[in-house]
Amino acid sequence: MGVSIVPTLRVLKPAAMMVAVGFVGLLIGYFANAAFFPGTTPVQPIEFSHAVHAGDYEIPCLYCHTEARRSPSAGVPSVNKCMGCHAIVATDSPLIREVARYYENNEPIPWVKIHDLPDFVHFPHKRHVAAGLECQECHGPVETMDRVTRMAPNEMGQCLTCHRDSEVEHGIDCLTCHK
Amino acid sequence: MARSNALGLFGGPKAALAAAGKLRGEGFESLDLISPIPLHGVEEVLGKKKSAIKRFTFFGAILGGLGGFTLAAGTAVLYLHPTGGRPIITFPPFLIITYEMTILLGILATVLGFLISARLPVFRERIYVPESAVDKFAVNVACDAEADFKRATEILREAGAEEVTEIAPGGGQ
Amino acid sequence: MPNVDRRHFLKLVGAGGVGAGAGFMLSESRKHPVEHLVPYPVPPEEFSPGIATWYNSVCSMCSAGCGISVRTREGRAKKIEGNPAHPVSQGRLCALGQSGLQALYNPDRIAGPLVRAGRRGELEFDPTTWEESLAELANQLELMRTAGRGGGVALLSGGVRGHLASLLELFMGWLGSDRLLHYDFNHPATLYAANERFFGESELPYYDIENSRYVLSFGADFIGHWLSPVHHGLGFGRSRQARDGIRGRFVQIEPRMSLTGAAADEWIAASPGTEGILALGIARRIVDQGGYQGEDLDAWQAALDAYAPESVAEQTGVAADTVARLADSFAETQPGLAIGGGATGNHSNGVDALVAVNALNHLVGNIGVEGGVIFNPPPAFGPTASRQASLARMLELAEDARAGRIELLIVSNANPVFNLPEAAGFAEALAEIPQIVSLSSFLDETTAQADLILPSNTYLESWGDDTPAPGVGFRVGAVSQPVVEPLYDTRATGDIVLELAHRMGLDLAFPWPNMEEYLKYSWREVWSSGTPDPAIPDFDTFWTSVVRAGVWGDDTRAPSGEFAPGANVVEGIGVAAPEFAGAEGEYPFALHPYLSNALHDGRGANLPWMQELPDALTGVVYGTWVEVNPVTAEQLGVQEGDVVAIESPAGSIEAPVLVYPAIMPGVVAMPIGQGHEQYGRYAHEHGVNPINVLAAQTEPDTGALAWAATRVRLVPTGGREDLVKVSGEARELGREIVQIAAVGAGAGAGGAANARLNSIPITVVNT
Amino acid sequence: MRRHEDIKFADVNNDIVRSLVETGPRYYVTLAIAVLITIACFFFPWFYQLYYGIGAAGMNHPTVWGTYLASFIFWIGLSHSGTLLSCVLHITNSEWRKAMYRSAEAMTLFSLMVAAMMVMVHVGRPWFIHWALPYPNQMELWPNFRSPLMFDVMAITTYLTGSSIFIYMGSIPDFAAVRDRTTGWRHHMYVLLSLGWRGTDTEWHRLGWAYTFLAVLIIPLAVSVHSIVSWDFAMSIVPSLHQTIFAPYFVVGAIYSGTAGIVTVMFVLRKYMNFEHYITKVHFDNLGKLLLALSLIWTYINVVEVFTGWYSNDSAELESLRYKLFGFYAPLYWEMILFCAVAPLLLISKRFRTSFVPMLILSIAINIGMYTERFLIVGTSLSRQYLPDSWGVYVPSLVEISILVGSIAMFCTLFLIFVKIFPSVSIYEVKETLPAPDEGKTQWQEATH
Amino acid sequence: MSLIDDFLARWREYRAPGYYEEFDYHWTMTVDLDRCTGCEACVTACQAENNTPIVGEEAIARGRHMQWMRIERYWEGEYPDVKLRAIPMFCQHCDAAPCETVCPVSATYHNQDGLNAQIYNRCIGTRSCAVYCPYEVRYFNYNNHHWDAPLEQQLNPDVSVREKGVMEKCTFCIQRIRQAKDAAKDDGRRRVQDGEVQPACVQTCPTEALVFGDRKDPESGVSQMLGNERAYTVLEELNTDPSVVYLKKVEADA
Repeated sequence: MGVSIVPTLRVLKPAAMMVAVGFVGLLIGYFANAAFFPGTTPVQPIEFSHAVHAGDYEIPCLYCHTEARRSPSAGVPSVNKCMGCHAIVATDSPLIREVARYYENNEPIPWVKIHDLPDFVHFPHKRHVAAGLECQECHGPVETMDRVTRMAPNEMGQCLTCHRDSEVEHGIDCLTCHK
Repeated sequence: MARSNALGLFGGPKAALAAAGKLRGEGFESLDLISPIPLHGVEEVLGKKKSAIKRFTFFGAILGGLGGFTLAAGTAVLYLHPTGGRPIITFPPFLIITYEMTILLGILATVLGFLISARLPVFRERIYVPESAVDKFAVNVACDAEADFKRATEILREAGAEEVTEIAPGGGQ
Repeated sequence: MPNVDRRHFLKLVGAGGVGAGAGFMLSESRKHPVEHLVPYPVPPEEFSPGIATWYNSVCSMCSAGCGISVRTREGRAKKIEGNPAHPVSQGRLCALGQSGLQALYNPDRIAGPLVRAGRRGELEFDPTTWEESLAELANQLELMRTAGRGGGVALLSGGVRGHLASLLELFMGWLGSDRLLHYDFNHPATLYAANERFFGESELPYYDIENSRYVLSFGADFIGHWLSPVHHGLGFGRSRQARDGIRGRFVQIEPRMSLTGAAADEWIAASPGTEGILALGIARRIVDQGGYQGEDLDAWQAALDAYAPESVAEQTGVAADTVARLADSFAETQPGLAIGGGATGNHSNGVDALVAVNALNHLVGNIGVEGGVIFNPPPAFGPTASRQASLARMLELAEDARAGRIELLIVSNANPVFNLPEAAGFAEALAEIPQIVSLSSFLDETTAQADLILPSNTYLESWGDDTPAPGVGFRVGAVSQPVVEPLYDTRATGDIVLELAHRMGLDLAFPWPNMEEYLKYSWREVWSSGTPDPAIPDFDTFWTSVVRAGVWGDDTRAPSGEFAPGANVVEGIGVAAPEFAGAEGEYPFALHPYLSNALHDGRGANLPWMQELPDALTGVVYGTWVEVNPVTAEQLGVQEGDVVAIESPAGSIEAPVLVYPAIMPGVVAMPIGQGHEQYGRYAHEHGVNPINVLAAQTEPDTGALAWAATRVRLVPTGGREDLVKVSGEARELGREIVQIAAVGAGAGAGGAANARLNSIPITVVNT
Repeated sequence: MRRHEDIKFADVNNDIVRSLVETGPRYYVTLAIAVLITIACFFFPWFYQLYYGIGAAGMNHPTVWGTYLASFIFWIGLSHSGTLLSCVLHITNSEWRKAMYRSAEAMTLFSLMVAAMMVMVHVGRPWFIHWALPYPNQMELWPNFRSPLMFDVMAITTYLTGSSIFIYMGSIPDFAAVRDRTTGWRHHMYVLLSLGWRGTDTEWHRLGWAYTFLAVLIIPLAVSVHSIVSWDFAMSIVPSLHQTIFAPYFVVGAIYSGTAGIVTVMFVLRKYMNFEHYITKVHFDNLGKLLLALSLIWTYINVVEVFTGWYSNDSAELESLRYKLFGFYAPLYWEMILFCAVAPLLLISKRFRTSFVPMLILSIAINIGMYTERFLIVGTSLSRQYLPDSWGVYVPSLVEISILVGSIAMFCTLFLIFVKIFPSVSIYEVKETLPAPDEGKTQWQEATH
Repeated sequence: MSLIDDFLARWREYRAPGYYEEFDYHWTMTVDLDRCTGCEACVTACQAENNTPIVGEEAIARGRHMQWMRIERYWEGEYPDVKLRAIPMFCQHCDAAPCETVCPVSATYHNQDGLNAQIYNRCIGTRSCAVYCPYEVRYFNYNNHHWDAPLEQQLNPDVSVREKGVMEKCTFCIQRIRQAKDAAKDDGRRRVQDGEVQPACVQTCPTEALVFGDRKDPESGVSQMLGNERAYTVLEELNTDPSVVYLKKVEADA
């Protein structure tokens, strides 16, 4: 009878292998989901292309998202605003006809939210626009996207890094962002 | 001849210690006593042993203390949260953290020191007699030559060993 | 790997697969749920998501008429604050006013027109449409009108002022009915009568507490709920600490310490109903001491002859030297102010007592002067004749109903079934009326009896206007505008009336399509009554500016100076001993009901904030209790939480005892407001309604309900009901939590700073 | 019954291996009951509380801490005697320790685990409890090391680590002994646990040193743990909690209740694991003496606590004291005095100390009294603070009581599992108390028989 | 190594107990007890502004009221010489707040405006801050609260709705302070002027008993109130150094 623990380790090897393989599988599954199904590129009710509007035609972000300049929330343009141009432009496109249908029925378009902060966060677009931040810094290169994707996690660390680096006054005080 | 071991099994600690003392007197340096209980007086027979454990404990504790204070003070400094009108680096509470971390790392280092100095865990088989975990006291002598082995066996027998076996080096029983 | 056989390999694949699946699900569970961004199809003007919009309006939670500013975000009302430009509230607002939001967003609001399906009072209603119900009702009204039976229509509304009152007046006039009544439990009818008698002016005067140095209040809980609590609060605060070196002194006389009594420098308990006698005792002392030197001194001496200190002391329970001290200090400290109201006015001798209080003001020369009683100009608009219904008038209406003289009753935000004593028999009388139409927003006890419910908007969804009463010493008119879109399928009261008139073919008499247009039309008159202002060239500019500001009027108070009462008034001064329903031997305690600070006369009971607002003096929430003096409690052998039956000649209710340190031993007090049987989830099944044990005792001059004139006895039932309280021990135990300073301390620069910071300049749109 | 001096070395191995390997139906039934009670009384109410919120418990506005925290202190306290006593006795070479220390240490370990569970039950959002640990995170935020609660986190982590290591180190030779006698999965388990221990003189020497170092480190640690727990209270400025005496008060109370706990556990082991000849009257006698001394110290500190409050003549202190002594919970206070100060005076009698059942009853009574003490510390002090308007009364809810019962069952479950894995009486140390095969009586036997 | 250099360079600062002296503002409220009537308009204002839940009768009976602002009432004397003394009690925003030190996760701390901050989403609910607070002004969410539809439409979007297991308390209406600072920045100003920001309770107080402002501005109304000889703080002996200063009630002799 021996004292070495090696024989026992041999006996345990298959089980340990299974645990190890299972754990690796867990990691793969987790990150595969995050990588392939990030849910950061939802399908919108109308296939609005930022690449066309903001990219090709170089319409400034704040032209449609007017409120970002003066309000905490950036706001989504109303159908009314869409029709401001599309009453004349590209009226026969099927997508625009869809928009026109919403307009005629006086219905809002149920856009799916992409950049969603928790309810306990106070993020005033106004201040960030006033500080001269480009929209792309948080939202990514939206002007190149046909369908908008959330590029950054929009988590606390991201805010802190920027607030630290750009020396925002009391930028890392909790009450600056948490309500 | 290759090195081999003589292993004598004794019924009691006195006899085993006596055998060990005699063997040592005869110049056998590589002696192991395997016993079910720690033996008193083994140091008088086999000479004082030194262990590095205390150094592990000491440096572990020091590391823990420094680490504890650094942890507390560093956390306080890296994200300033002034509380209760106290300074950012406050000694009384941080000393508690230091104290606890000192002990924690002291303990962990002691364990590490124990494992290293006692050469545990065992991966390669070593000489062992299961009876020595019950009520037998074994004296294991490493012998370089055949003559030594015989002499050792003799001494063990004389000292009252109930049984003496030869064990090939590195092998089990 | 050589030593991995096939079976083992499969096991490993299985483990990996399970792990991957678990990881996938874990990742999935950490994802945000899908949220939508829903913009307006066509955004309203001035709208910006994330930015608050403020609208000025008028509070309708009580009759004070405070101006309010309502904060809205994304089309929803979020907060009500006082309108800083409004001279009554000056940016401030009471608890009840602020909880108007919960009237708007009350989960128990009636969401659309309903028609009765079961028997009356069974609360079975079927939804109906406005079109159908209005057509039918208009048809019925038109038939009655053309048949000359228009007088059979009665309209009972809550306290209504301004052009809505005018509109109702006009409508009932066209119907040919004079049964237009406003019923408000808290309406100070006896105060109007006393002012009419003493001053010859039936308007409520302005009590200039702010500039007064001595306020002597007889039963008026003017900080709690009496007349215009917010404005009185402002005056109180400023009289206390806003003047350099001057701190107004304030004495409250009442049998049970009210919120106002608690704030007073001195609280004096006088037997219920004898406050007027005490006032005359003080008056006599002032006259005796030569404090009054008018020409009609002889007449006064004669009138006050019966009020010698000893006899006053005996009747009121206030020591003679206290009377003398009060009189001397009141006469000495100028300007001073005597105020009477509350239980003092609602007793069998109410009008006489209030006249006596007015007389005190006259004797020390406090009428028409700053810091005293200042007369108000007539309201800028609205009907002049009062339609306020006294108990006597309501009893008459009940009698008419029983006699079959009323065919149709329209109730609009009034709740007489709850607010009239059971002894008045109003609920039974309702049963005799063939058809009842309710325009109330909530299913209260009266609306529960209705055959047709045409729910009205709350005041935050309606157009209206108001002239505060009491005024502030100068003309003020305020416009209330809808701050949110109507939440449900409801309509404003004015719009309902106009629609009915149109459907009745009265288009010529009612040419306005809706209330807003009617207001605009009416306010042209207001505009032309003012002094022309080059900055406001036309009516539309005027109207826009008034709606924006929420208020219009003058901004100066003109003290009128000299005043002298008629000789016959002086002659008639005198206060009889109070008469109670119930003999003293049989019913040993005088019942002192009082309006709860939060629930008012019960209208606040459906507002959860008000239900959870701890009672200002006891800390109790959600319940009714009966307050007794500690000595009385000991005599009765009851402790807090022991249920007693409160029995009066008119009925009996049960409530737990609360031992209250500041009430006279012979008096028990109960808060009004709870005990609803209907009125939504927050109101019903909490407490009892003490109005139900009141005898239908009236004040003889006005016919007003003398609600302080009922005697009761307390019979312990042996039951227990722990009062729900937010507070623990009510004694300080020497811990100096509330610290006390001597008079004169700290009224220096700090006081002035406070005044500077807080007094918001009254910016009034001038015409 | 065999007498102590009749026991042979081999008997020890046999008896103890039998206690591990041979398991009767009575054990399984007991274990099943304990597990069921744990699930039904601990986990079920806890899950309900997770769903509903802490409102499932009876806490309210002034008294925001309740029985969960009282239980936490209780379990931490119970953990105190095991390892601490074992360490003290080890470095002072007390022979009588050797038969009982293993299970005493196990008691430490498991009551610490249950205490940690009580923390999870106590906090409002246990799903964020990891925020109290310093680990790298994207929020760039670490815990507040100024907080007495963080001291707790650190101290308990250290204590749990320390006492697990201590009990494990002491068991290595025994695992080796058991390893040689078992087969199957048990054998593999003991192979791993024993790390290949052989019992050479070098190994014994290293173990002896390491064990002593650990003992020296753990004694101050154990004292710090319960004084830190007391600081959760004493660092506040709540009247009657803000006291300098609190740290020794808690430490003494902890050792007191822990020692009583050992008596209970010893009784149970002796009775149901057939260790009559290992755990003897001597142990009960010695523990009884210790209990008596501790009870006197505890009583003294308790009285001193009343004195300081009374002499302060501070309204808040006095009221707090009055409420405790004569208020709503006065019966509990006097029950505590009866159980923890008066009843232990019986220990003066040697006959009492050496009677097993009376000792069991007393030890349970002491722990009931000690639980009451913790409950009163939490439940009454917070109800009577500075502002009288905020006074209130706290009454535990059914959920809280159920979780308390469940936590006891959880402790029992853990202990039941322990006795089947760890040799609950130390094989090699018991042998040390026996005469070696070629010796006469040991000193220990000379002294005690 | 710059981290260590930085650390050593700022050592003195890190060791300074008067760290607060360098704060931008020191928001302070004074309560004139001689003006306060106990009418509780402030209580409702606070409840409306800060989404404080409606807890229901049963919860209040169990001592779980949640109003951040409460009026404490103390009776003095016996009938007929009886007086009621009322005192509004809410978070005192102590400079030496006992609650701040005890939070294990820094969910409550002192910010640079002298506010005692409570970060709801960081709170793990140990409730120790409520134990340490001698003013009893911290309220715990014993369960999730519900607003019967459509009452939830009133909720203030600038303030979080707190979930179960979270401690909450008066914030001096941080959302209003934030808004005022925002407005000041829009105007190109660095500081908020006196009177630009008022918490809901101060705004509504009918007797103007409450004054709010920045203590650092010697001209502010609140600074002048602090100079009043009646000024005192509740439980001064505990050295919590509150930012809420009360002015003694004046009691005249009869």
